[in-house]
Amino acid sequence: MLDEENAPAKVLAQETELRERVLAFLADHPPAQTPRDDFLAARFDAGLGYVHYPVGHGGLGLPRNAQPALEEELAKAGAPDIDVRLNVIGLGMAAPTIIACASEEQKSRWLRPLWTGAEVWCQLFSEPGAGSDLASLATRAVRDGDDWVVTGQKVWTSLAHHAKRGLLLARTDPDVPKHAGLTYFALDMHAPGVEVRPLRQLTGEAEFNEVFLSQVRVPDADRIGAVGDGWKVANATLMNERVAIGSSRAVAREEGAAGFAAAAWRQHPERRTQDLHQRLLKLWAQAEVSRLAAERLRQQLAAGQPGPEGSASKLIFALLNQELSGWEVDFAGTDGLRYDDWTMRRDASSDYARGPVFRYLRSRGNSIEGGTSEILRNIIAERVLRLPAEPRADKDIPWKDLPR
Amino acid sequence: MLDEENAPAKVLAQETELRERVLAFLADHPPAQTPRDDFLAARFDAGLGYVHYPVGHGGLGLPRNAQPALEEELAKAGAPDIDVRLNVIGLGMAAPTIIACASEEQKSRWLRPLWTGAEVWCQLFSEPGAGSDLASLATRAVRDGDDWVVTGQKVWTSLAHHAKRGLLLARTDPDVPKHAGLTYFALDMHAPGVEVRPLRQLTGEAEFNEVFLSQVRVPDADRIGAVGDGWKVANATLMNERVAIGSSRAVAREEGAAGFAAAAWRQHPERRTQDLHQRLLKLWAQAEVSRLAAERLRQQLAAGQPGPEGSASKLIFALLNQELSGWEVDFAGTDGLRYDDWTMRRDASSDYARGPVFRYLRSRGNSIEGGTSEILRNIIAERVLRLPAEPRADKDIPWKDLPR
Amino acid sequence: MSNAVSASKVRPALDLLYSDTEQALAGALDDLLAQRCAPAAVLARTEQPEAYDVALWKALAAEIGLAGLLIPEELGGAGASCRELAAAAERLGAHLAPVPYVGSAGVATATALTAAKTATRPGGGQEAGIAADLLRRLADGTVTAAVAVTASAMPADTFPAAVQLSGPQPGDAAAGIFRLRGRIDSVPDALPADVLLVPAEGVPNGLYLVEATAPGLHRVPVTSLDMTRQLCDVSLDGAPARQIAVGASAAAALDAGLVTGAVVLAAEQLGLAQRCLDMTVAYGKERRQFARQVGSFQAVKHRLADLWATITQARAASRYAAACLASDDPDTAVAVALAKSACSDAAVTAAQECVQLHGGIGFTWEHPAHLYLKRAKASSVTFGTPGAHRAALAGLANLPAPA
Amino acid sequence: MSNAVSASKVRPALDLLYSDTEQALAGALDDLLAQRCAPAAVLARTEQPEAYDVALWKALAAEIGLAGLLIPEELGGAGASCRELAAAAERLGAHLAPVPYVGSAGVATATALTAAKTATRPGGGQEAGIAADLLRRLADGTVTAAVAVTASAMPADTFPAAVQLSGPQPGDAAAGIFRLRGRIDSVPDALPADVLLVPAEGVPNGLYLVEATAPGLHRVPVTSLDMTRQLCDVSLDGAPARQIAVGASAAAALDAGLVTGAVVLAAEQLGLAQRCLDMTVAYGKERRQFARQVGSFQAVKHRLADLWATITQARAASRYAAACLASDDPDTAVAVALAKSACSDAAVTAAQECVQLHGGIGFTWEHPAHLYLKRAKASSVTFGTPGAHRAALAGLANLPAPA
Repeated sequence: MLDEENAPAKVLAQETELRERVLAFLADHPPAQTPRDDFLAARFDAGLGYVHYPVGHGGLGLPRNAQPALEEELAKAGAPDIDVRLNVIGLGMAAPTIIACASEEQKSRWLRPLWTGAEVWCQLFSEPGAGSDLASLATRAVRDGDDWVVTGQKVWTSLAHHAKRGLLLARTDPDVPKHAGLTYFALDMHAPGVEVRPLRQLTGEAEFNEVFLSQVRVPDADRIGAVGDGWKVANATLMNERVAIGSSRAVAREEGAAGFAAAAWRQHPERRTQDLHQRLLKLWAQAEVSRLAAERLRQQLAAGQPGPEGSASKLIFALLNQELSGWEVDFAGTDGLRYDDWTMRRDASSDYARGPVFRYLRSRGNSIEGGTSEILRNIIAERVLRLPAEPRADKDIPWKDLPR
Repeated sequence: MLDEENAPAKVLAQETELRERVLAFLADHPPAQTPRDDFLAARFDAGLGYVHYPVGHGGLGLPRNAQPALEEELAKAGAPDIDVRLNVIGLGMAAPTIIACASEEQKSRWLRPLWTGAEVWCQLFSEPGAGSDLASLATRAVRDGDDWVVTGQKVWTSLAHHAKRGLLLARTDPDVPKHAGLTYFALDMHAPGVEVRPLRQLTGEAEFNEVFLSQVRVPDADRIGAVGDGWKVANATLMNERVAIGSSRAVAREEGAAGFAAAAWRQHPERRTQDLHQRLLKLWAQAEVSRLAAERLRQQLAAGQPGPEGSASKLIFALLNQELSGWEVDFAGTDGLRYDDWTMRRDASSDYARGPVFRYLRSRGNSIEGGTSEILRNIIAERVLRLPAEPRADKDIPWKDLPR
Repeated sequence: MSNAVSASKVRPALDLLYSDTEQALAGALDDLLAQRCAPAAVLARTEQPEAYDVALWKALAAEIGLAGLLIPEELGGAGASCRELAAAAERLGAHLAPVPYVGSAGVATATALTAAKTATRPGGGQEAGIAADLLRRLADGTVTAAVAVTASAMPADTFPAAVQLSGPQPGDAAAGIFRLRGRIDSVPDALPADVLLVPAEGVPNGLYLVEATAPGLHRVPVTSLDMTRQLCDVSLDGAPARQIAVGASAAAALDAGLVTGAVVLAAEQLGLAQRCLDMTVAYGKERRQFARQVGSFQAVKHRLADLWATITQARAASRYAAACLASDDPDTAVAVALAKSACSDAAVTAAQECVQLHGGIGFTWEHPAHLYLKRAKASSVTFGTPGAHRAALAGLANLPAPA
Repeated sequence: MSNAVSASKVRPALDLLYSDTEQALAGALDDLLAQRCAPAAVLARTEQPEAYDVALWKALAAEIGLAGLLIPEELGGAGASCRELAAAAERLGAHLAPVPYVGSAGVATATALTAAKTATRPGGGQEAGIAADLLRRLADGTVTAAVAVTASAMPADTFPAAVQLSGPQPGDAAAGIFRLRGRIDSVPDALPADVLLVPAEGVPNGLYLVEATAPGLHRVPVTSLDMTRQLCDVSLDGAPARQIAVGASAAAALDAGLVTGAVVLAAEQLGLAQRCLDMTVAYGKERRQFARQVGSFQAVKHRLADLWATITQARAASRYAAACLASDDPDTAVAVALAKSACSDAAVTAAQECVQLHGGIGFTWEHPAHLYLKRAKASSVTFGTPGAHRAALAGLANLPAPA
């Protein structure tokens, strides 16, 4: 986002023009008379999907912060909207990657059904042997005519059982160092050889999946970026994950984990002790400060000053969720020893209202998923503080020769 | 210490014999009629200094735990005793090193004046450029006829200004890897070229010294161990430091830092708050548990089961001293903002009764001196838990080629 | 007020090491549990109807004599002390054995032992006889017992008021039968018990023995955080009961049970913590990322070193509490507070680190790390949280709360 | 009781960034302080008789206008707000400038400003006139002031009772002179002050202006933990004084001073924390052990990453408190508690890590690390410890203490 684009006068003119364009669109497609799917498709085609998408692919090439004006006009008119939760990975990670790295033809094929929700996307990066060290992954893609033949195993794949497409990172050249031998694909999740199995977690439910790939044929036309450029494309995906976290909406006091704890405290005077009170005051203060830090980060992004503070947010978010829910279990006393249901569930993803025990258990994952807290600390130390990297032995060795 | 030696019957017989020997000695050297220095010298010569010292060098080659019986008889007779505090490094580190690694001739020269207190010893290991990485030290010793010529700078030397002898570790061969090129000497602190300067610390006082060595001639007769064996001898010294910590006497509840905090709490009801109360309860409990852990370690050593728990003790000792004294400053409120005196003092070593501010400041050193807490954690991880060492680049390179 | 310190200055130190007997007991347990209590089997059982492994418990009771450790030899027990009880608990904790050891061999046995002692007092004969009879049946492993208190109960709590005496039925008085009515939620180790010891409010308060088969007694299993120590809700609807202690003697018996429970649980937590550390260290040597063993990364090493130091400290506290209890030391109350708080904290930290440092796999159902986490967190609340035990030190160590 | 939360849900967010003006101010300060306030000079001054650098303070007041930031333009000040005041405090904290900024431009100025506002109320004319006159003299830097409260005083404390009115001398009433008697220990920034504002108990309580040269006023320097902000003990023995506020208005003026003091000090702590981190990072890149930069060791890196995250959070709290105070926001009390507790904790942690990670050299007198440690620890107690500020949240955030 250039400073120029944000000059106040120019922004105002942009917004006025945008609102006019929405009103014209609404006149042509009255929400009450237009079926939801048709309305959304038309909205996309009119460049009124996400205005920061490119012209011709659902957007107008405007800055991100033009979107609220559009949403406001649509809401006023009672227009249907997309269900962001249904396709979080598609909208949050796949679309930015496609926009940044895919061909025009691919953009045309993928962005419209992605945005409307017709095609759900998932992400096939992590493997049992490649977690923090993602670039060491072992899923192989071997060229065969116009196709690639893919074999391997992926883990921690949310939404895989609903997805039509998967962002796949696979090894196409084991003879070069690990970062250099990777290629990026958009996998058809319905292709033969793709098997999705629920991956049960310690809460009892299966929020994620394992995906087994056995000789799956992927057309070369579904490759994103050049052969061997997979690591670069994957970094675009991961960077967008972080921006998405940072730029989300403002959060109110006690909206998160601190709210559950404070509510419990207020509801149960009979359970209060000085020990629990002191711990709560400390955690409440930390949570509120953390909320202010997130708000400050949001203001930085809005002002075009993106900073590295998002890494601190994720680190502290995990810690606070864990501490607060641990406190909640202690505060609940005997009730904190009871759970609702251990039986395996699907699609019960992260219902934090399930009670303190669920929150305590689920929050253990917050410091693992999406980059462990250990990896985040490495990133902060090396990219923010510019501390020297540790000596590394795996940078210049062919992947196939690395010790496992 | 062999199990056999500790068989109950044998131990009892030993003790009886020892007591008889002491009584005979006391009959020959009535404490009331014998000057202190003469008495101590005679006691040493009779093998009744430290009974675990070798026969002919102040001891009887008995196990360490035979000593209390001897002390008891001497105390009953009102005999003078040595002042351990005066020569802690001599008795705690130099003597065990001399016994383990020095020649018979050297033992005869050094142990008697060391034990009686006539000659104070100090330790010349650390350098400004070699703290945690002691083996990288740069003080050079160059052979010249029957002497070595030593030049360099040592730091953190307690008692240097009182000492007659210094345990000196110096580099005799820069062309081999760092651990291999070191040699160990007993330096005459009164030799020309030895300059001792006070090293002032953040408490204002100078408990330690810097020692500058300029072309100091050390006779080869004062070398301990073979040329190039300095690292091995130094490890014997450091190991004894740890045993000395572990095997010290039993400590009573609240004898240490927790006692100052608890006393303050009891004396000042008007300063009490719930925050400070909760913190105190937690710290008091930790301190008491830590005391029990030290007692358990003492019992292990007494039972001939030395364990690695001493490292945990030092780590937690530092942490607790720091936390408790930090608590004390907070509890003291406005009084915690006042100090007694910043002027530079000598020989005021660690008078912990000087108040909370002194304790707070001095305790910062507890996690640095005698091995930093970071180095201790490395030692625990690698030697106790047997976790793999980090990749190291400095093991096989000649010292002179190491990056600095 | 007298200074809490001075007394301890002159007292001889208690033995904090493991005796040969304790080490032999631990070794025998480890052998048996390695065979009969593998992590996969423990995990599988959590989804079976029987959460407790009653067969294993019978084997431990019969083959190793765990059930009767505290019981005097004249009543058929091993005549051991809380030291051996704690040493065995460490092993059971390390293996997460789903057996009612803490509740039966610890809490219920200590309660019955104290109740039995009232036989020496005037008027206490009948109750003590019932208690002694129970102890004989506990010692030979034919009977498993539990005290019906809610899991968060702790030493020095006020006597529970959840159960009351209800109206007698014809013939009760002659038969020495009392009737109980009430409800106690979240009782640990009561599900596999043959006999419940129920504290009931009355004038005076009393402690009552209820057979598991008694009419009017209902136990409903609870979906529990700790899947390897399932709680149940106990309700009594005029259930017939026999009195085993009354008044001060009932209170003392219950308190003895809870003190023993806290100490045994602390030892179990210690064993669990050590096992979590061992698992994590082993994984750190095996798992590679960035072409290195993850256990070679210094940040991981330092955290594990800190954890080891924490466990080393907790071990001393656990041993001290067991030794105090074994010798009826006047410092027992302080020792219990120190042990339960230190061991609970160590276990929770160790289990959380175990999950975290296993990365993704530690978050899955199939890996046993979560079983340790759930046991650790639940046990830290059971018989008093660390905070509650430290609060007790305010009085015990003369560190009074702000006015 | 109303839920403390709902109000904040609808409120527009305050600006938490640094404005261009604030950045320019910070830049100018950094330039000047780099020249006139090098660590070696700050250290050397701690052993000189004059602990405060009065010449530097005059330069900051005259050249940069720091003394009058809060004072309206019509009284000769800059007409800025607590935002700019806080931004400047960060730089002064980073350089450990030994100047009475917090006490004079912060506490005393905010106190006088609030007192001056009573001019609009009936009967407040004369006192307000004195306050306004003081503000004019503060604004142009000719006068430095301090409020005579003990360092640990904090917002919402009860009105101090250390000083009382004493018997008048002949002619006092006509001249509007009051007499004060009493003693206040450990007052920050009072040593270089030309004027003291003294809260005195009475019926009603009042706030009084005492010239530093007044007979009967004595200031005795205190050997202070914080060597770069020396405290003094103030005693008054019938010293002549002029009343600048009484009753509720005196209480409000004093509270405004302490609120501002806590916020400015929090910002100073933030600047100090960031500087300690920067120094430690720089040392980690420079110092080698084991043939590696010590900053390449992962355990060191992770600790510094955690510290950076802590400071990042504290920065948001500091900015929020300054913004609240600048806009007289109803959430100010919560914001002050958050900022002072978060920034104090961050500063103490940062300074302790700075000493530790510098190893031996960080423990010496010659290295400036200890100056930061002493300032950090002393400031964390000044105007309320983190614990005391968090305790205030119990009421402010509807998290009531146990009954």
